[in-house]
Amino acid sequence: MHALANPTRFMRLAGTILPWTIAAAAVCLAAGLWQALVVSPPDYQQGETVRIMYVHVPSAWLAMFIYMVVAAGSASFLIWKHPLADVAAQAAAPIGAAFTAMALATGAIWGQPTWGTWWVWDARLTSVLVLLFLYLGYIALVNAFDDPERGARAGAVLALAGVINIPIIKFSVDWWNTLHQPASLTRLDAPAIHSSMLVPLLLMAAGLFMYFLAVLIIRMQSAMLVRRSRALGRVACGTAGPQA
Amino acid sequence: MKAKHRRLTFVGVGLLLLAGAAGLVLVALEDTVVFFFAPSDLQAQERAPEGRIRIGGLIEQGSLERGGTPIRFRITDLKATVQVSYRGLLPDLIREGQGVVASGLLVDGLLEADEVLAKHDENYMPKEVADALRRAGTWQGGS
Amino acid sequence: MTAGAPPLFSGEDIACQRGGHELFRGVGFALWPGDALLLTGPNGSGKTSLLQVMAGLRPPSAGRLDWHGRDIREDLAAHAGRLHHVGHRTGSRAILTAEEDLLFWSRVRGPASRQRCLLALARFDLLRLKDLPVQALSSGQQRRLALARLLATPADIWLLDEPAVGLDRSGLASLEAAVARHRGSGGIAVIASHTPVELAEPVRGLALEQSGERVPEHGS
Amino acid sequence: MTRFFVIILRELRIGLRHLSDISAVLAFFALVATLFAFGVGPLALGDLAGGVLWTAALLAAMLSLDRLFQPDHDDGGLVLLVLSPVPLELVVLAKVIAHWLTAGVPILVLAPLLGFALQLPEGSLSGLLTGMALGTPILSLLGALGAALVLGARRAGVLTALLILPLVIPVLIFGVAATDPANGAAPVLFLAAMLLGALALCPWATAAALRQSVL
Repeated sequence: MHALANPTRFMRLAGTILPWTIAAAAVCLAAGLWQALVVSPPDYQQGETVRIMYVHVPSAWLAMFIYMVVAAGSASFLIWKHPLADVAAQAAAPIGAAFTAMALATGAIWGQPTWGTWWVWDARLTSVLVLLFLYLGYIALVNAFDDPERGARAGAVLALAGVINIPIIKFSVDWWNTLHQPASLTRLDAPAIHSSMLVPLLLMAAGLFMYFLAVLIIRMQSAMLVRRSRALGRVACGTAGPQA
Repeated sequence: MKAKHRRLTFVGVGLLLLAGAAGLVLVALEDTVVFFFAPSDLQAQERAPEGRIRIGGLIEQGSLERGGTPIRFRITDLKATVQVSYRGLLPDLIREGQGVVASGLLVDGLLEADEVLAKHDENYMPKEVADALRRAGTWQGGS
Repeated sequence: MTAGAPPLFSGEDIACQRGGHELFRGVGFALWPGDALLLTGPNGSGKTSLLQVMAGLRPPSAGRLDWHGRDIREDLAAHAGRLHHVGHRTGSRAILTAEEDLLFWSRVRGPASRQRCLLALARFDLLRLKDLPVQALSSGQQRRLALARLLATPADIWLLDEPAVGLDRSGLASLEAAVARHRGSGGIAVIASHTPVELAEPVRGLALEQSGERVPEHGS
Repeated sequence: MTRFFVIILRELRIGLRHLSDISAVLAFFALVATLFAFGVGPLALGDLAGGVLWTAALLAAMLSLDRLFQPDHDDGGLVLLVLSPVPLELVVLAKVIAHWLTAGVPILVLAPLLGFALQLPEGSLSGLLTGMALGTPILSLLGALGAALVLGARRAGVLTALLILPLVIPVLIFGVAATDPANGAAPVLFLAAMLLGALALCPWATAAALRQSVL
């Protein structure tokens, strides 16, 4: 079985790297915010309002990345019965939902001064909103069953079915002439973003990613403890017969 | 083997359907620009679409009259232009040469816009760098 | 039962996990045409789960099951085609009449004919009730309708989970006769039943112990 | 293939015996549409009518989703369907077709009548019908996935709506766009593309959800 599959080994490993992720998150976020809000210059077109980008873009990236984590966890739980996979997926989903909400909120705040509107029904914004509903649907579905394993399986199928939405978000800006501008970083030619702005963006992305890792580990640890106490409860109430 | 045979047919049918779906999407994209029309699209269509429409393009240099109300400007895609009149306050990003999407009622060639949105391109750079590039003539982005 | 021939339906070292804890481990069986296997064990020992594993509904957490020496999970649909599974619930739809329900399930499963369905209903003394909607039948009569399905279309393996629940004397007799005829024609029957069901010898037994609850060991 | 039609026939036979289910869907559709008319005032509806009709049709279709798999789950028939020689994906497709015939088509028939009641602009009737002819099967397909996922869950009805309505937003957007002739053929093409996509993905995902619910 895969090394990480053994819950004990995972708990020990998680315990050791947790403090490092928390430290890395703190450092990156501090440096990132300092760069983003103070050091980096205003944009040639948008002036100061561009600073919202340093939160909006990383949270949008993470919103999509975390959904892939949930989908990957769901696939390995359904197909390979990996014991930790559903724990990881269920631990990651609420964090992903939070980042999606943040991406939508900062997007709207950024949109008002620059586009002239809080919200407009176009392909990119709609598909990100659908992503938020997918997260909320997943969380609701997983908790809607009395038997946690049953909920985990149902949620896993939903998460996999929802994966189709991720490419739609990614390419929505290219397929439709949407109001949302095309990708700045992943352009084929040189990235259209100046290094003085790229550095804070990447720092913020790293910081938020580390934050996600730290919170994910904490949530997984507590989920494992709950699962263990439930198992102990079963033993305590005498369902355990002679140890075969 | 029966099971493999059946699984292959399912995957095959699935892929066929998805290919059909992708094909339809591509055809639909050619047909009309879902979010907005470019000025040259309007010229191309025999009958000018009546009722609410959205037009997107750049604000033609020198066509922006910000003084009175309504604010008047022309949207161009360097091939054709549309005269727009707009009652309301423009977002602070709007300048000549700036990408914009205006939606409203098209009345014999004049767009009575009730909503003007700035279309921001994907370039981010400090002001000095933009000016330097423009002086070097390698790039004619918005002002 | 020819001792030399390989078993028709067999399983070794089968384990089953439900809700994170293990129900049973190391379970094995070997059955030849005409055999009957009686599953015994206290409530919660995993009899129903073992039957689901045998039907291919539930993947075992360890071990394998073979039909003619080939793993049943290679082609679950084909495996499902060669068995009948009668569970706790009857599977009949309340609004349909007994005949309509039986006809439906036999048409979905295999080569079916109205004649064979009527014969199956007669075997379980349901012929006079065939035009009654299922909701009008008593639970015992609905249980017989579910059992009638065994006769309506042919199958090599019968997996019966508490088939005798709610049956009266004559219902039990019809069930026992049906199982005897099925075994006589080379079929295999696996029965989990607390109420005693009279089976002609030889009868193989498989006892599942109290579900051994081993808490997955954790470092602190 | 006959087994495929045997399943559809059973579902239709059950559907016709529960006529009250179909009339409930239609009554709800008409009710929601007229509520909008009273709320917004019939004269002001004008080009809102397309949106109102589509939203009401969507909600009405949601109502009838629980009879797709819930009865089979309760009476144990689902296990027999999973164990039947008919591939589960085809069983799902058969049930979706039966649901579309007993819920989608009645909505399709009632929509133009309600359209007149809501003063739907003359030109948009054909767009409404083609849009709904493509949209209602998508609702049945996505609805089947939602219904299968919530089998055995608490508050299954609310949960199905929570899962499915977000996925149906694009159908609503293009469906309403199809009622406005100014948008040309693009919306109908998008709806057709979504139908093909749903046909490719939903039966597979629904079958996976059903297999999980039987364990």
